[in-house]
Amino acid sequence: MKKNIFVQGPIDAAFIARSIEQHSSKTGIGAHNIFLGQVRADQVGDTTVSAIEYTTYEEMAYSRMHAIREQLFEKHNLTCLHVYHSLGKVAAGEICLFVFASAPHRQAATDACGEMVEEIKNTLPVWGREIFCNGESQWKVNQPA
Amino acid sequence: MKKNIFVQGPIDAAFIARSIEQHSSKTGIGAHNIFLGQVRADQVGDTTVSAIEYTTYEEMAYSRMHAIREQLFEKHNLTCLHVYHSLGKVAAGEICLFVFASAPHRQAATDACGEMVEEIKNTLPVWGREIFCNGESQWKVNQPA
Amino acid sequence: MAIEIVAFGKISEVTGTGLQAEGPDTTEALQQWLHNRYPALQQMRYCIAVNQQIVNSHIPLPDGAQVALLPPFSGG
Amino acid sequence: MAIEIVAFGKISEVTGTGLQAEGPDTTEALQQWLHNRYPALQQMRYCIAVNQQIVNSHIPLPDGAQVALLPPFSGG
Repeated sequence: MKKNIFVQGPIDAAFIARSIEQHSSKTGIGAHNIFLGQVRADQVGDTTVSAIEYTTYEEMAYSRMHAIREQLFEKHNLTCLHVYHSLGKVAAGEICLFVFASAPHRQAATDACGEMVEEIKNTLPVWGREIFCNGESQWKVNQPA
Repeated sequence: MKKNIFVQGPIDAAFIARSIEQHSSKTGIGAHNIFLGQVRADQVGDTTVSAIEYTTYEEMAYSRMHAIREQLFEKHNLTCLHVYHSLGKVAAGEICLFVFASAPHRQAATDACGEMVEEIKNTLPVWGREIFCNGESQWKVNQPA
Repeated sequence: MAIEIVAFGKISEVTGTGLQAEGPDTTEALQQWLHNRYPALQQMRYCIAVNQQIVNSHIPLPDGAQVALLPPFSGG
Repeated sequence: MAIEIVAFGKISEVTGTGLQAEGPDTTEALQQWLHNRYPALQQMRYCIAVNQQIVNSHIPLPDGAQVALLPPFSGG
Protein backbone atom coordinates (compact mmCIF):
# COMPACT_ATOMS: atom_id res chain seq x y z
CA MET A 1 0.00 0.00 0.00
CA LYS A 2 2.79 2.42 0.86
CA LYS A 3 4.54 3.05 -2.42
CA ASN A 4 8.30 3.02 -2.81
CA ILE A 5 9.41 6.51 -3.87
CA PHE A 6 13.16 5.89 -3.87
CA VAL A 7 15.48 5.30 -6.81
CA GLN A 8 19.12 4.22 -6.44
CA GLY A 9 21.36 6.93 -7.93
CA PRO A 10 20.28 9.68 -10.33
CA ILE A 11 16.88 9.82 -12.04
CA ASP A 12 17.44 9.67 -15.77
CA ALA A 13 15.61 11.54 -18.52
CA ALA A 14 14.42 8.31 -20.17
CA PHE A 15 12.61 7.38 -16.95
CA ILE A 16 10.89 10.78 -16.95
CA ALA A 17 9.93 10.33 -20.61
CA ARG A 18 8.36 6.92 -19.87
CA SER A 19 6.39 8.43 -16.98
CA ILE A 20 5.02 11.13 -19.28
CA GLU A 21 4.10 8.61 -22.00
CA GLN A 22 2.22 6.45 -19.52
CA HIS A 23 -0.22 9.32 -19.00
CA SER A 24 -1.32 9.62 -22.63
CA SER A 25 -4.08 7.07 -22.07
CA LYS A 26 -5.56 9.24 -19.29
CA THR A 27 -7.47 11.58 -21.59
CA GLY A 28 -9.11 13.47 -18.74
CA ILE A 29 -5.75 15.10 -18.00
CA GLY A 30 -5.25 18.63 -19.38
CA ALA A 31 -2.13 19.70 -17.49
CA HIS A 32 1.01 18.15 -16.07
CA ASN A 33 3.36 20.02 -13.77
CA ILE A 34 6.80 18.52 -13.23
CA PHE A 35 9.43 19.62 -10.76
CA LEU A 36 13.00 18.34 -11.10
CA GLY A 37 15.68 18.90 -8.50
CA GLN A 38 19.17 18.96 -10.01
CA VAL A 39 22.37 18.77 -7.95
CA ARG A 40 24.10 22.15 -8.11
CA ALA A 41 27.91 22.45 -8.25
CA ASP A 42 27.90 25.02 -5.44
CA GLN A 43 31.14 26.75 -4.54
CA VAL A 44 31.88 26.30 -0.81
CA GLY A 45 35.05 28.02 0.38
CA ASP A 46 37.69 27.08 -2.19
CA THR A 47 36.12 23.82 -3.29
CA THR A 48 32.99 22.80 -5.21
CA VAL A 49 30.17 20.29 -4.66
CA SER A 50 30.80 17.32 -6.95
CA ALA A 51 27.90 15.14 -5.74
CA ILE A 52 25.30 14.71 -3.01
CA GLU A 53 24.82 11.37 -1.25
CA TYR A 54 21.27 10.83 0.03
CA THR A 55 20.09 8.62 2.89
CA THR A 56 16.62 8.19 4.35
CA TYR A 57 14.61 6.75 7.21
CA GLU A 58 12.69 4.55 4.84
CA GLU A 59 9.68 3.36 6.89
CA MET A 60 8.95 6.90 8.05
CA ALA A 61 9.45 8.35 4.56
CA TYR A 62 6.82 5.99 3.12
CA SER A 63 4.22 6.76 5.75
CA ARG A 64 4.95 10.50 5.53
CA MET A 65 4.61 10.45 1.73
CA HIS A 66 1.37 8.50 2.03
CA ALA A 67 -0.02 11.22 4.32
CA ILE A 68 1.11 14.09 2.05
CA ARG A 69 -0.46 12.43 -1.00
CA GLU A 70 -3.78 11.87 0.80
CA GLN A 71 -3.82 15.50 1.90
CA LEU A 72 -3.06 16.87 -1.60
CA PHE A 73 -5.61 14.58 -3.32
CA GLU A 74 -8.19 15.83 -0.83
CA LYS A 75 -7.30 19.48 -1.42
CA HIS A 76 -6.89 19.53 -5.24
CA ASN A 77 -8.75 17.96 -8.15
CA LEU A 78 -5.85 15.74 -9.21
CA THR A 79 -5.63 12.77 -11.55
CA CYS A 80 -2.13 11.57 -10.55
CA LEU A 81 0.69 12.59 -8.24
CA HIS A 82 4.02 10.75 -8.41
CA VAL A 83 7.25 11.34 -6.49
CA TYR A 84 10.70 9.83 -7.05
CA HIS A 85 13.70 10.72 -4.89
CA SER A 86 17.25 9.48 -5.30
CA LEU A 87 19.20 7.59 -2.65
CA GLY A 88 22.97 7.18 -2.77
CA LYS A 89 25.26 9.33 -4.86
CA VAL A 90 23.99 11.87 -7.42
CA ALA A 91 26.62 13.92 -9.26
CA ALA A 92 26.35 17.67 -9.98
CA GLY A 93 24.14 18.15 -13.06
CA GLU A 94 22.13 15.00 -12.38
CA ILE A 95 18.48 14.81 -11.26
CA CYS A 96 17.77 13.81 -7.63
CA LEU A 97 14.04 14.61 -7.34
CA PHE A 98 11.12 14.16 -9.75
CA VAL A 99 7.64 15.34 -8.75
CA PHE A 100 4.89 14.80 -11.33
CA ALA A 101 1.36 16.18 -10.80
CA SER A 102 -1.42 15.75 -13.37
CA ALA A 103 -4.93 17.18 -13.34
CA PRO A 104 -7.78 18.15 -15.65
CA HIS A 105 -6.88 21.86 -15.21
CA ARG A 106 -3.57 23.62 -14.73
CA GLN A 107 -4.14 25.30 -11.37
CA ALA A 108 -4.54 22.01 -9.49
CA ALA A 109 -1.48 20.43 -11.13
CA THR A 110 0.70 23.49 -10.49
CA ASP A 111 -0.41 24.03 -6.88
CA ALA A 112 -0.15 20.36 -5.92
CA CYS A 113 3.32 20.05 -7.44
CA GLY A 114 4.59 23.15 -5.63
CA GLU A 115 3.08 22.08 -2.31
CA MET A 116 4.54 18.59 -2.68
CA VAL A 117 8.03 20.01 -3.23
CA GLU A 118 7.69 22.14 -0.09
CA GLU A 119 6.50 19.14 1.94
CA ILE A 120 9.41 17.04 0.68
CA LYS A 121 11.96 19.72 1.59
CA ASN A 122 10.43 20.33 5.03
CA THR A 123 8.96 17.04 6.23
CA LEU A 124 10.42 14.06 4.36
CA PRO A 125 13.13 12.28 6.39
CA VAL A 126 15.91 12.47 3.81
CA TRP A 127 19.42 13.78 4.37
CA GLY A 128 21.94 14.88 1.79
CA ARG A 129 25.68 14.83 2.32
CA GLU A 130 27.58 17.18 0.02
CA ILE A 131 30.74 15.65 -1.38
CA PHE A 132 33.34 18.16 -2.51
CA CYS A 133 35.91 18.01 -5.30
CA ASN A 134 38.71 18.02 -2.70
CA GLY A 135 37.40 14.78 -1.16
CA GLU A 136 35.84 16.36 1.93
CA SER A 137 32.13 16.32 2.71
CA GLN A 138 29.49 17.92 4.92
CA TRP A 139 25.80 17.50 5.74
CA LYS A 140 23.62 19.65 3.52
CA VAL A 141 21.34 22.29 5.03
CA ASN A 142 18.18 23.17 3.05
CA GLN A 143 17.58 26.87 2.44
CA PRO A 144 14.03 28.22 2.61
CA ALA A 145 12.42 28.63 -0.85
CA MET B 1 17.04 36.47 -32.94
CA LYS B 2 13.35 35.63 -32.58
CA LYS B 3 13.30 31.92 -31.81
CA ASN B 4 10.89 29.49 -33.41
CA ILE B 5 8.67 28.06 -30.69
CA PHE B 6 6.41 25.94 -32.91
CA VAL B 7 6.46 22.21 -33.51
CA GLN B 8 4.36 20.46 -36.17
CA GLY B 9 1.97 18.01 -34.46
CA PRO B 10 2.30 16.67 -30.92
CA ILE B 11 5.36 17.14 -28.71
CA ASP B 12 6.76 13.73 -27.88
CA ALA B 13 8.25 12.51 -24.62
CA ALA B 14 11.63 11.75 -26.24
CA PHE B 15 11.94 15.41 -27.22
CA ILE B 16 11.24 16.42 -23.61
CA ALA B 17 13.83 13.91 -22.37
CA ARG B 18 16.47 15.34 -24.73
CA SER B 19 15.70 18.86 -23.50
CA ILE B 20 16.18 17.75 -19.90
CA GLU B 21 19.46 15.97 -20.72
CA GLN B 22 20.85 19.06 -22.43
CA HIS B 23 20.70 20.89 -19.10
CA SER B 24 22.95 18.48 -17.19
CA SER B 25 26.03 20.45 -18.23
CA LYS B 26 24.60 23.62 -16.63
CA THR B 27 25.66 22.79 -13.09
CA GLY B 28 24.46 26.11 -11.68
CA ILE B 29 20.87 24.88 -12.11
CA GLY B 30 19.19 23.52 -8.97
CA ALA B 31 15.57 23.36 -10.11
CA HIS B 32 13.60 22.76 -13.28
CA ASN B 33 9.88 23.41 -13.54
CA ILE B 34 8.08 21.92 -16.52
CA PHE B 35 4.51 22.53 -17.60
CA LEU B 36 2.91 20.23 -20.17
CA GLY B 37 -0.46 20.90 -21.76
CA GLN B 38 -2.22 17.69 -22.82
CA VAL B 39 -5.28 17.62 -25.08
CA ARG B 40 -8.30 16.56 -23.01
CA ALA B 41 -11.04 14.33 -24.46
CA ASP B 42 -13.75 16.70 -23.22
CA GLN B 43 -17.37 15.66 -23.54
CA VAL B 44 -19.34 18.35 -25.45
CA GLY B 45 -23.04 17.58 -25.83
CA ASP B 46 -23.17 13.97 -26.97
CA THR B 47 -19.76 13.88 -28.62
CA THR B 48 -16.14 14.03 -27.45
CA VAL B 49 -13.05 16.02 -28.43
CA SER B 50 -10.79 13.72 -30.45
CA ALA B 51 -8.13 16.33 -31.33
CA ILE B 52 -7.31 20.02 -31.38
CA GLU B 53 -5.93 21.71 -34.48
CA TYR B 54 -3.75 24.73 -33.74
CA THR B 55 -3.03 27.73 -35.95
CA THR B 56 -1.04 30.88 -35.20
CA TYR B 57 -0.16 34.35 -36.40
CA GLU B 58 3.49 33.42 -36.60
CA GLU B 59 5.30 36.79 -36.87
CA MET B 60 3.31 38.22 -33.96
CA ALA B 61 3.77 35.05 -31.87
CA TYR B 62 7.56 35.28 -32.18
CA SER B 63 7.73 38.94 -31.18
CA ARG B 64 5.23 38.39 -28.36
CA MET B 65 7.26 35.42 -27.03
CA HIS B 66 10.45 37.45 -27.27
CA ALA B 67 8.86 40.18 -25.11
CA ILE B 68 7.51 37.69 -22.52
CA ARG B 69 10.91 36.01 -22.20
CA GLU B 70 12.71 39.35 -21.73
CA GLN B 71 10.23 40.34 -19.05
CA LEU B 72 10.55 37.03 -17.14
CA PHE B 73 14.37 37.00 -17.33
CA GLU B 74 14.33 40.53 -15.90
CA LYS B 75 11.96 39.58 -13.09
CA HIS B 76 13.38 36.19 -12.01
CA ASN B 77 16.88 34.79 -11.52
CA LEU B 78 16.57 32.25 -14.37
CA THR B 79 19.15 30.14 -16.17
CA CYS B 80 16.92 28.99 -19.08
CA LEU B 81 13.34 29.36 -20.26
CA HIS B 82 12.12 27.34 -23.24
CA VAL B 83 8.69 27.14 -24.84
CA TYR B 84 7.39 24.74 -27.49
CA HIS B 85 3.81 24.87 -28.81
CA SER B 86 2.22 22.53 -31.32
CA LEU B 87 0.71 23.62 -34.63
CA GLY B 88 -1.64 21.41 -36.65
CA LYS B 89 -3.46 18.43 -35.22
CA VAL B 90 -2.80 17.06 -31.72
CA ALA B 91 -4.93 14.08 -30.62
CA ALA B 92 -6.50 13.70 -27.16
CA GLY B 93 -3.84 12.38 -24.77
CA GLU B 94 -0.99 14.01 -26.69
CA ILE B 95 1.13 16.98 -25.55
CA CYS B 96 0.53 20.38 -27.21
CA LEU B 97 2.53 22.71 -24.94
CA PHE B 98 5.92 22.33 -23.21
CA VAL B 99 7.22 25.11 -20.98
CA PHE B 100 10.61 24.49 -19.35
CA ALA B 101 12.05 26.92 -16.77
CA SER B 102 15.40 26.34 -15.03
CA ALA B 103 17.02 28.33 -12.25
CA PRO B 104 19.52 28.02 -9.40
CA HIS B 105 16.62 27.93 -6.88
CA ARG B 106 13.12 26.52 -7.09
CA GLN B 107 11.05 29.65 -6.51
CA ALA B 108 12.30 31.38 -9.66
CA ALA B 109 11.80 28.29 -11.84
CA THR B 110 8.30 27.65 -10.50
CA ASP B 111 7.12 31.27 -10.70
CA ALA B 112 8.54 31.88 -14.17
CA CYS B 113 7.00 28.67 -15.52
CA GLY B 114 3.56 29.52 -14.12
CA GLU B 115 3.70 33.10 -15.38
CA MET B 116 4.81 31.93 -18.82
CA VAL B 117 1.84 29.54 -19.05
CA GLU B 118 -0.55 32.38 -18.13
CA GLU B 119 1.02 34.68 -20.73
CA ILE B 120 0.74 31.99 -23.39
CA LYS B 121 -2.93 31.35 -22.63
CA ASN B 122 -3.77 35.07 -22.51
CA THR B 123 -1.49 36.84 -24.97
CA LEU B 124 0.01 34.43 -27.50
CA PRO B 125 -1.81 34.57 -30.86
CA VAL B 126 -2.67 30.88 -31.15
CA TRP B 127 -6.09 29.41 -31.83
CA GLY B 128 -7.28 25.87 -31.23
CA ARG B 129 -10.09 24.23 -33.14
CA GLU B 130 -11.65 21.30 -31.30
CA ILE B 131 -12.35 18.35 -33.57
CA PHE B 132 -15.06 16.00 -32.32
CA CYS B 133 -15.47 12.25 -32.73
CA ASN B 134 -18.61 12.85 -34.82
CA GLY B 135 -16.59 14.80 -37.41
CA GLU B 136 -17.81 18.26 -36.38
CA SER B 137 -15.56 20.98 -34.98
CA GLN B 138 -15.63 24.31 -33.14
CA TRP B 139 -13.21 27.04 -32.09
CA LYS B 140 -11.88 26.45 -28.59
CA VAL B 141 -12.44 29.00 -25.84
CA ASN B 142 -9.84 29.14 -23.03
CA GLN B 143 -11.19 29.04 -19.49
CA PRO B 144 -9.54 31.19 -16.83
CA ALA B 145 -7.09 29.22 -14.63
CA MET C 1 -2.78 53.65 -49.44
CA ALA C 2 -2.88 49.83 -49.41
CA ILE C 3 -3.62 47.86 -46.26
CA GLU C 4 -3.08 44.12 -46.00
CA ILE C 5 -5.61 42.43 -43.73
CA VAL C 6 -5.03 39.00 -42.21
CA ALA C 7 -7.63 37.18 -40.12
CA PHE C 8 -7.46 34.17 -37.81
CA GLY C 9 -9.64 31.63 -36.03
CA LYS C 10 -13.37 32.27 -36.01
CA ILE C 11 -12.95 35.67 -37.72
CA SER C 12 -11.30 34.08 -40.75
CA GLU C 13 -14.49 32.07 -41.34
CA VAL C 14 -16.28 35.38 -41.99
CA THR C 15 -13.60 37.34 -43.87
CA GLY C 16 -11.33 34.67 -45.33
CA THR C 17 -7.71 34.61 -44.23
CA GLY C 18 -6.27 37.46 -46.33
CA LEU C 19 -7.72 40.55 -48.03
CA GLN C 20 -6.72 44.04 -49.18
CA ALA C 21 -8.25 47.44 -48.43
CA GLU C 22 -7.40 50.54 -50.49
CA GLY C 23 -9.29 53.42 -48.84
CA PRO C 24 -9.10 53.40 -45.02
CA ASP C 25 -6.27 55.39 -43.40
CA THR C 26 -7.12 54.85 -39.71
CA THR C 27 -8.06 51.73 -37.75
CA GLU C 28 -11.46 53.33 -37.16
CA ALA C 29 -12.10 53.80 -40.91
CA LEU C 30 -10.84 50.27 -41.54
CA GLN C 31 -13.19 48.83 -38.96
CA GLN C 32 -16.09 50.71 -40.54
CA TRP C 33 -15.08 49.36 -43.95
CA LEU C 34 -14.92 45.81 -42.53
CA HIS C 35 -18.27 46.05 -40.73
CA ASN C 36 -19.99 47.31 -43.91
CA ARG C 37 -18.52 44.49 -45.91
CA TYR C 38 -18.97 41.75 -43.24
CA PRO C 39 -21.91 42.71 -41.00
CA ALA C 40 -21.46 39.47 -39.00
CA LEU C 41 -18.22 40.96 -37.59
CA GLN C 42 -20.20 43.51 -35.57
CA GLN C 43 -21.41 40.73 -33.28
CA MET C 44 -17.99 39.15 -32.84
CA ARG C 45 -15.24 39.68 -30.26
CA TYR C 46 -11.89 40.45 -31.77
CA CYS C 47 -9.01 42.85 -31.39
CA ILE C 48 -6.79 44.51 -33.97
CA ALA C 49 -3.02 44.37 -34.36
CA VAL C 50 -1.18 46.82 -36.63
CA ASN C 51 2.20 45.47 -37.75
CA GLN C 52 2.01 42.75 -35.05
CA GLN C 53 1.25 45.19 -32.21
CA ILE C 54 -2.19 45.10 -30.60
CA VAL C 55 -3.80 48.57 -30.60
CA ASN C 56 -6.12 49.53 -27.76
CA SER C 57 -7.30 52.83 -29.23
CA HIS C 58 -7.70 53.96 -32.83
CA ILE C 59 -4.54 55.02 -34.67
CA PRO C 60 -3.58 56.21 -38.19
CA LEU C 61 -2.57 53.38 -40.52
CA PRO C 62 0.87 53.64 -42.14
CA ASP C 63 0.88 52.82 -45.86
CA GLY C 64 1.54 49.13 -46.44
CA ALA C 65 0.54 48.25 -42.87
CA GLN C 66 -0.41 44.70 -42.01
CA VAL C 67 -3.60 44.69 -39.96
CA ALA C 68 -4.58 41.48 -38.15
CA LEU C 69 -8.05 40.60 -36.87
CA LEU C 70 -7.60 38.46 -33.76
CA PRO C 71 -10.40 36.61 -32.00
CA PRO C 72 -9.77 35.58 -28.35
CA PHE C 73 -6.66 33.39 -28.11
CA SER C 74 -7.04 29.73 -27.24
CA GLY C 75 -3.53 28.26 -27.31
CA GLY C 76 -1.91 26.08 -24.69
CA MET D 1 11.60 -2.40 28.59
CA ALA D 2 13.77 -2.37 25.45
CA ILE D 3 13.97 0.64 23.16
CA GLU D 4 15.54 0.52 19.71
CA ILE D 5 17.24 3.77 18.76
CA VAL D 6 18.05 4.68 15.15
CA ALA D 7 19.91 7.83 14.17
CA PHE D 8 20.42 9.62 10.87
CA GLY D 9 22.53 12.29 9.18
CA LYS D 10 24.76 14.38 11.40
CA ILE D 11 23.36 12.76 14.58
CA SER D 12 24.48 9.30 13.47
CA GLU D 13 28.09 10.54 13.46
CA VAL D 14 27.78 11.03 17.23
CA THR D 15 25.68 8.02 18.24
CA GLY D 16 26.26 5.52 15.44
CA THR D 17 23.26 4.41 13.38
CA GLY D 18 21.65 1.91 15.77
CA LEU D 19 21.69 1.34 19.53
CA GLN D 20 19.57 -0.14 22.34
CA ALA D 21 18.39 1.40 25.63
CA GLU D 22 17.01 -0.76 28.49
CA GLY D 23 15.97 1.73 31.18
CA PRO D 24 14.10 4.79 29.85
CA ASP D 25 10.29 4.57 29.68
CA THR D 26 9.53 8.12 28.46
CA THR D 27 11.02 10.24 25.67
CA GLU D 28 12.23 12.62 28.37
CA ALA D 29 14.09 9.87 30.24
CA LEU D 30 15.49 8.59 26.97
CA GLN D 31 16.76 12.02 25.99
CA GLN D 32 18.43 12.34 29.42
CA TRP D 33 20.04 8.93 28.92
CA LEU D 34 21.27 9.99 25.45
CA HIS D 35 22.65 13.33 26.61
CA ASN D 36 24.58 11.66 29.45
CA ARG D 37 26.03 9.17 27.08
CA TYR D 38 26.68 11.57 24.18
CA PRO D 39 27.18 15.10 25.59
CA ALA D 40 27.75 16.45 22.05
CA LEU D 41 24.02 15.85 21.35
CA GLN D 42 23.07 18.66 23.74
CA GLN D 43 24.42 21.22 21.26
CA MET D 44 22.72 19.66 18.22
CA ARG D 45 19.36 20.30 16.58
CA TYR D 46 17.27 17.16 16.16
CA CYS D 47 13.76 15.93 16.71
CA ILE D 48 12.46 12.57 17.90
CA ALA D 49 10.08 10.17 16.19
CA VAL D 50 8.47 7.28 18.07
CA ASN D 51 7.39 4.47 15.78
CA GLN D 52 7.80 6.78 12.75
CA GLN D 53 5.68 9.61 14.21
CA ILE D 54 7.40 12.84 15.19
CA VAL D 55 6.60 13.78 18.80
CA ASN D 56 6.38 17.44 19.76
CA SER D 57 6.01 16.92 23.52
CA HIS D 58 7.30 14.15 25.78
CA ILE D 59 5.34 10.87 25.81
CA PRO D 60 5.61 7.44 27.48
CA LEU D 61 7.54 4.91 25.41
CA PRO D 62 5.74 1.66 24.56
CA ASP D 63 7.88 -1.48 25.08
CA GLY D 64 9.74 -2.34 21.88
CA ALA D 65 9.30 1.16 20.47
CA GLN D 66 11.57 2.36 17.69
CA VAL D 67 12.87 5.83 18.51
CA ALA D 68 14.50 7.84 15.71
CA LEU D 69 16.83 10.81 16.14
CA LEU D 70 16.29 13.13 13.18
CA PRO D 71 18.47 16.14 12.36
CA PRO D 72 16.95 18.81 10.04
CA PHE D 73 15.91 17.24 6.73
CA SER D 74 17.81 18.12 3.58
CA GLY D 75 16.22 16.12 0.81
CA GLY D 76 15.12 17.33 -2.60
